[in-house]
Amino acid sequence: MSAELVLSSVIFFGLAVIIPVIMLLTAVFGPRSGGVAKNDAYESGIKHVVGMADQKFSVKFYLLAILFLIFDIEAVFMYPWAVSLRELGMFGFLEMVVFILLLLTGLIYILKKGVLNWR
Amino acid sequence: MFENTLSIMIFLPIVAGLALMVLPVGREAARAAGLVVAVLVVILGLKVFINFTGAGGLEFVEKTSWFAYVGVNYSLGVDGISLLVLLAGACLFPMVYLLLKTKSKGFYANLLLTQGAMIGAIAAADMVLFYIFWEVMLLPIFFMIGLFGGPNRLPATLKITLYTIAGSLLMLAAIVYVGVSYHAQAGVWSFDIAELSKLSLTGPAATAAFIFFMVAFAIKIPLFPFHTWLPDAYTEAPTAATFVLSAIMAKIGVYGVIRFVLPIFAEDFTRYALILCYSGVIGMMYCGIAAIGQKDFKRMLAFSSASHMGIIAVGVFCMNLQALTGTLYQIVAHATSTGVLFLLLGIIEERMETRTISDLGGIAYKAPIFAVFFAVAMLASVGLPGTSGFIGEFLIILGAVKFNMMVGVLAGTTLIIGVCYMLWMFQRVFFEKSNTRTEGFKDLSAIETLTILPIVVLIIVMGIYPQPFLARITPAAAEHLAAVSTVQQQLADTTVPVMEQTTQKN
Amino acid sequence: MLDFIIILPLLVVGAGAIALMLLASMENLSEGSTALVSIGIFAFAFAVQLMVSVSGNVAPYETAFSGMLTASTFTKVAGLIILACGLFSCMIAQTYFTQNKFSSPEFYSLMMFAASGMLLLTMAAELITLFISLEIMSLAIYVLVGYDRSRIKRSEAVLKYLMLGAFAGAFFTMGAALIYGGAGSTRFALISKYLATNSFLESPVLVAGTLLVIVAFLFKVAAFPFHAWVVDVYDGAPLPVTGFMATGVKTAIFAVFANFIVLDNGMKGVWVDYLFYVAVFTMFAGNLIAIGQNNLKRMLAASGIVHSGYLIIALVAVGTENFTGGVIIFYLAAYAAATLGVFTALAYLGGTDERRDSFDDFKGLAKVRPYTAAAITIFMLSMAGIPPTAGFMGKFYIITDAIRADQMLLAVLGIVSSILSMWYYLRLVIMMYFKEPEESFEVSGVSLAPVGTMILAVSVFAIGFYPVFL
Amino acid sequence: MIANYLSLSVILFCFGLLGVISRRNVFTVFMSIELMLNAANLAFVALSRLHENMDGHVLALMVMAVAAAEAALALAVVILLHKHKGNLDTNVFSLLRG
Amino acid sequence: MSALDILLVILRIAFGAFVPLSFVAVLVWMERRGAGYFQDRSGPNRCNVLGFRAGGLIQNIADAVKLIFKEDIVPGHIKHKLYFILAPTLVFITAILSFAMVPFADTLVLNGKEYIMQAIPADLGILWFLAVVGFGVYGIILAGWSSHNKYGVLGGLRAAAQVISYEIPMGLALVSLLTIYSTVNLSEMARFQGQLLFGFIPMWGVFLQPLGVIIFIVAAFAETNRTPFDLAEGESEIVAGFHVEYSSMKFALFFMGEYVAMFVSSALIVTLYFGSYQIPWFSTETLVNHSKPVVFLLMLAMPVAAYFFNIWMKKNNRSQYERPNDPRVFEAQVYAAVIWSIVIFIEIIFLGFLIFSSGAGGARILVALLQIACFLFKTFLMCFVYIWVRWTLPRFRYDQLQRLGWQRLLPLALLNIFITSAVVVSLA
Repeated sequence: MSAELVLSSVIFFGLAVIIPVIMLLTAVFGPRSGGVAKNDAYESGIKHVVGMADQKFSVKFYLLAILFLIFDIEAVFMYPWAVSLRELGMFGFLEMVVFILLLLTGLIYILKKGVLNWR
Repeated sequence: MFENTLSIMIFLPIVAGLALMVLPVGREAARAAGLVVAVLVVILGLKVFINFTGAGGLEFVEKTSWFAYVGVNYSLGVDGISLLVLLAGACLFPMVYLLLKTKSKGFYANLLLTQGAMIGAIAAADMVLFYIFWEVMLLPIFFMIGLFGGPNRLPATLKITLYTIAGSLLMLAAIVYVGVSYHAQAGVWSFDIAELSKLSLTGPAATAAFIFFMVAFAIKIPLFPFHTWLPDAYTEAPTAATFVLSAIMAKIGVYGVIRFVLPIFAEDFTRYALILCYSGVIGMMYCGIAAIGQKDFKRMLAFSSASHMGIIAVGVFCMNLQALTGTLYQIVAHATSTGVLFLLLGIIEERMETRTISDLGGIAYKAPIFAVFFAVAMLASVGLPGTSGFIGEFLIILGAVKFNMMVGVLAGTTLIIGVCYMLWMFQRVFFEKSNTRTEGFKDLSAIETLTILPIVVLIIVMGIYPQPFLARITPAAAEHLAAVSTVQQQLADTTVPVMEQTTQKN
Repeated sequence: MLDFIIILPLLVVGAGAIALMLLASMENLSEGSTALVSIGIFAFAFAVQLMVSVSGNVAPYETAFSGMLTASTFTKVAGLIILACGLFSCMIAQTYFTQNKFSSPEFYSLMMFAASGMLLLTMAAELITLFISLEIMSLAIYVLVGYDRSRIKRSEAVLKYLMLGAFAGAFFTMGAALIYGGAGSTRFALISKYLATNSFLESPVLVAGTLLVIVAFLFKVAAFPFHAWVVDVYDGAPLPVTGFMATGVKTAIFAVFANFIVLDNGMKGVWVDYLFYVAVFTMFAGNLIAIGQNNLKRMLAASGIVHSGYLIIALVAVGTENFTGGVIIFYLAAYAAATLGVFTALAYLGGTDERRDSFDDFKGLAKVRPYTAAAITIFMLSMAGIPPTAGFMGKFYIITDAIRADQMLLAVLGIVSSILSMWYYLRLVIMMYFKEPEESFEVSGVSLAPVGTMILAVSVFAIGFYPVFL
Repeated sequence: MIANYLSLSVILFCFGLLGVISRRNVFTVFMSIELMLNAANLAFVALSRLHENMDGHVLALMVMAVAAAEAALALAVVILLHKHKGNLDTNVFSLLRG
Repeated sequence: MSALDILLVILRIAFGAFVPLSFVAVLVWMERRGAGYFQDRSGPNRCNVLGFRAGGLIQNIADAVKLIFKEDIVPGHIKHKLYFILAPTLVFITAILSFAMVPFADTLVLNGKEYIMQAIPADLGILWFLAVVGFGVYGIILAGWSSHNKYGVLGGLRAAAQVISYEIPMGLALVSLLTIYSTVNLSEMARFQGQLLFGFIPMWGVFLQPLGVIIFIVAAFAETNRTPFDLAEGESEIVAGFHVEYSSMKFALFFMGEYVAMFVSSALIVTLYFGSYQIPWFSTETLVNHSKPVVFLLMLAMPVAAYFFNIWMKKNNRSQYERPNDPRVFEAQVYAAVIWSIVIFIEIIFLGFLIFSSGAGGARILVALLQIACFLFKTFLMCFVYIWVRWTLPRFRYDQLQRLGWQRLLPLALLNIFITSAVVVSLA
């Protein structure tokens, strides 16, 4: 690791962190006026909150998260393959064809099972 | 036909037993089938006995490679040592089918299985094969006692099963050890008994193996202090099972000691022989004394049987020709006499539904033939001259005296206890006044008489004219002892200085 | 191309799994036919595996796929056992689902996925392959364990299994990392080559790595310090899965464990001393747990621990030269036959929602269903190691090996544990035979499991009498 | 240099181990397991650099994939359990006791 | 490190950090002007300083001032104040950081030393972008969750679900791109795109990956939560989504974060598919070797462009109705003066260059500046596409969004990988 790289990384990270923090400082200097309504959850003017924020929500979101996790990891497998495809040649190509076919099979299964049917 | 005789003797009952289990057959048909098979086995057994040449070594050999990986063979054979045991195992069974009639199909099936396995264990010429049959033999007994036994059968079943399986599993380790040792010495795998007998193992591991063997056999015999399962099991078991246990199973234990322990662990055997002798003698005394106090007829007979097994064991541990020959002889004698006793007891139990001695009385008046048969068997059991028991026990005591005066004297004395309680019992059961129970006791029917008669005759013949039997077993016994005596010699040479040292210290 | 022939059964099972999964999504496959199809696939794969010719007794260095996989008679037979386990588990499942309603075709598909993982695991000759196959198997099994989502018991079982399985997986990964660090390669052949020239004990990284890997294996086979989960998980899992887990997973893990431990003599020498204690404690801990159980499945689980103990004895005794693994594989076959036998019987006796699951529930079975009782007895005897069953021969070989490897004490302790185990095996037999029946054990529906039970009962003897594996 | 990587990896691994053993919350336990896996990954990648071959990288990728799959499954199980119990403390799950 | 090194580090970082920030202003302005243009509205036309509206840019300043001086409310029902504050910060930081690996000019060679023109001169390239952008989801989820508001939670979830759904097609589209470029390093990719296809088409990603570019752009839209994928804020359903409880600068951070993300993803699209900083048909070497004619041409072109711009401005920059002494006309005159003075200033510099330029150093710096300009111009155009789309297309329904991602883009991306790799392998 060159010193240049370290230096630029440190400065850039520092900037990236400091800029928003400085901007947040306005919270300290800004005006302050309390109020009952300000302390309530915003509900488009509905007086009493309908339902809780920590209620259960559709399991579809979890399913989606799981699917993402799996497919994304599969995509991660492809990066090294893609970069070195020229060296791998035909064999590498065939391997990935198998891999993609398997991935597609999984996708078809998911779709057929209606996992992604949002209603 | 000849080359497969032993296999047929083993598998005919087993196959018949399995068939009985599976097929929907009635009780009587099952009994008949069992009887037919048993008779066939008797015929084959007699054929073996007659065709046995006594030339030394195994005869009727069958050998097929089985588990080549560790050199286990399916090999069978008979020699002088196993011949009589085999005969006893083969010939005593028809009686059961003829005399005890009230059992169910499963019972007969189990009985057949037991017989097959027992013959297998006796005829096996391969250690692993022996072990397999040895274990298999127990299973039908387990079911017989558990399914058809007395009111307290469950603990008794568990006791005998756990005891014997514990023993035999330890024996397995010992067997494997022997096999491995053979492999180490000879470079090839074999569990052939004849081959393994050539081994002479020493060292701590060998001693452990020796102990395992002895524990297994001592449990089967049963030898003091491994006899605690015996009274319960004998008492709770159905008579046929008791008969099998006492007449044959216990003998296989003795046979095992002679067959395996004696040659292979000659050194350890010699070293611990005295202790084992005393163990036998103590067992004799303990069981004899215990027998006196019993109120239950069967329990008494059980202790009596155990007591006499003690002397047979002593015969083995004395390690001389007389004692060994006597033991082998006594195996048959005891098998026949005890077998007959238990079977007759079974008849009493079946007909009068009691076993308490005090409930019985005056049977001799009602059933003279029964009483005579019982008397002969009883006398043979206690070793009265003129019966088979006498020859065997005489030879054993002779050998015992030769081995160690003390043991001989104790063994001889203990026999007298046997005479005491047996005669006392006989008097109480057969003579005194008859009561309501025994009033209706019918004598043996013709078939039953004919069934027991050959055995009773055998008892007497063996008592008067033992030559054909002795001629067949003596050479084998002598040959068998050869290994031990050399070791004994060596051991004597080495131990004397040791003893001197210890005395000096003292 | 030769390489592909070796994994042909794997491909069959894997393709079958995928095809079944797709068919399942099309929703035009009935429950019953799925079971039959999966049985067919397993049978076909079994036949293929039988026909795959593998050269003799091969040291673990003969490799395929440039060192990724190894193929020997040992792996071949392990594969056969696994496929047979799959086949019978499908039979169990078919029957089980006539009385328990939570199945779907994916169940069988997952079964096949697990089986393909196991097949790969037996052949793994490289840490990467090993890890992947381990996880293919484990993940499928996790799902199967929790397949019945309506019952919280199952969910808790799968949580427990997943937590500990992932934990073990983490151990394995770290171990693999350290081995890789020490030996510079993930291939068994190269690691072995490295160890041949360098002393094992001089590399602390390698020692630690192998330790972690072995710990992971012990976790998976429920050996002593890591055995506690198995009872709960087996109890919580649906019956067919329990059967499959108990047999297939054990077979696969022990196969790869054996392949791993024979890498190097020096390494084996170091670990054998500890495996000795592991074996002993595993056997006795398993026995102690089993004796206290009233539930049949829990008892079988605990007895599985004991059998793991025996198998570790066999591992202790394997020689690195001329390794055949025959003893291990034979014992596994015997154990699988007996265990699956009991489970097939339980599949149709268990009743709705596995109603009958304790010893007491089987009172007097022999009076009502004598053949089943006889079969269960045979299985119990085989597990207990009573001749002439396969279980006995397995134990016999293990003891022989142990004594040959100068482990007399281990052999004796094994036997002592065998004696202890008699207690709970016989207890069931006693319940079945010596007690009066309280119910009629009626079984509804057409099912394959009785057939399976009988086949297995016969095979318990057949394996014992014809030890073709050795 | 490699020693530093390895030490860090082992320390992370030990943290994960501690977390698995001492924490009650299911999520924390699974996160600890992930931490252990990532510790191994670190070691793999560092050692891969050391040995100058790609095996370690490949394994690290595989580990990631497997960790993802395991996490997916864990999430499913946790949701299931939460549905049943409404709580994620491992002590609550006590139907099965070894 | 020499002083030059340090100077260049600072310059590059300044570029990397502040160009996105200043582009926020440009983009906001452009958004307003664009909205006005596309929907035939007026746009920002009131705010002014001394009558100068700077084309509406003054509105931005007003906004900023307003946001800074607004009350910063942390509602009382919020339990985790740290997370509440952390969330916008996180969104902003990830947006800024994701630009770190994007090259904005070809490697600058000064005194024989190579300077990679990225904010951080590492070769992580596209992986860095993916990693950091993926991290950005945490900010949104954290915001939604810590708001402890139904709308907030729902918005956060939607945003997360959407972002992760489209990350897959995006990643897969990248895979096919990587098979062509054989590298993950964005600088190398940019260099690759300097070549010519068949001798006359610039070898830009868009020509090599026509399918991939569509997938990637669609996914990038979704990633930045822009319309038509802005369901996370969908004000008609869930008010404002994940930032419903935010106000003042915390809201501003989300706001700016979004625009920075938009800029960065535009920059990335340009880098990946539109030749990065490459000026078509003119490779870096060509430009360096012929720096003087280039400067000369520029000197000619600039007044011409300024002239036409002024005409256009004069025509448009006046009130819509007749007005005596139209102040807007005066405004335009002032702007024209400013523009002309800038042009003259630059012309002088160019003249100086033509006269005094001796070594290649000056030429290289000039080329670099040209490339930066080109890069910014392309990015600007791409940002315009963003705005164009925003004011043209209606918002998707959620199921449509997911169906597009999983059932259309994902298989398409896989197909694309298949075709691309087949071609690559057959050509190799």
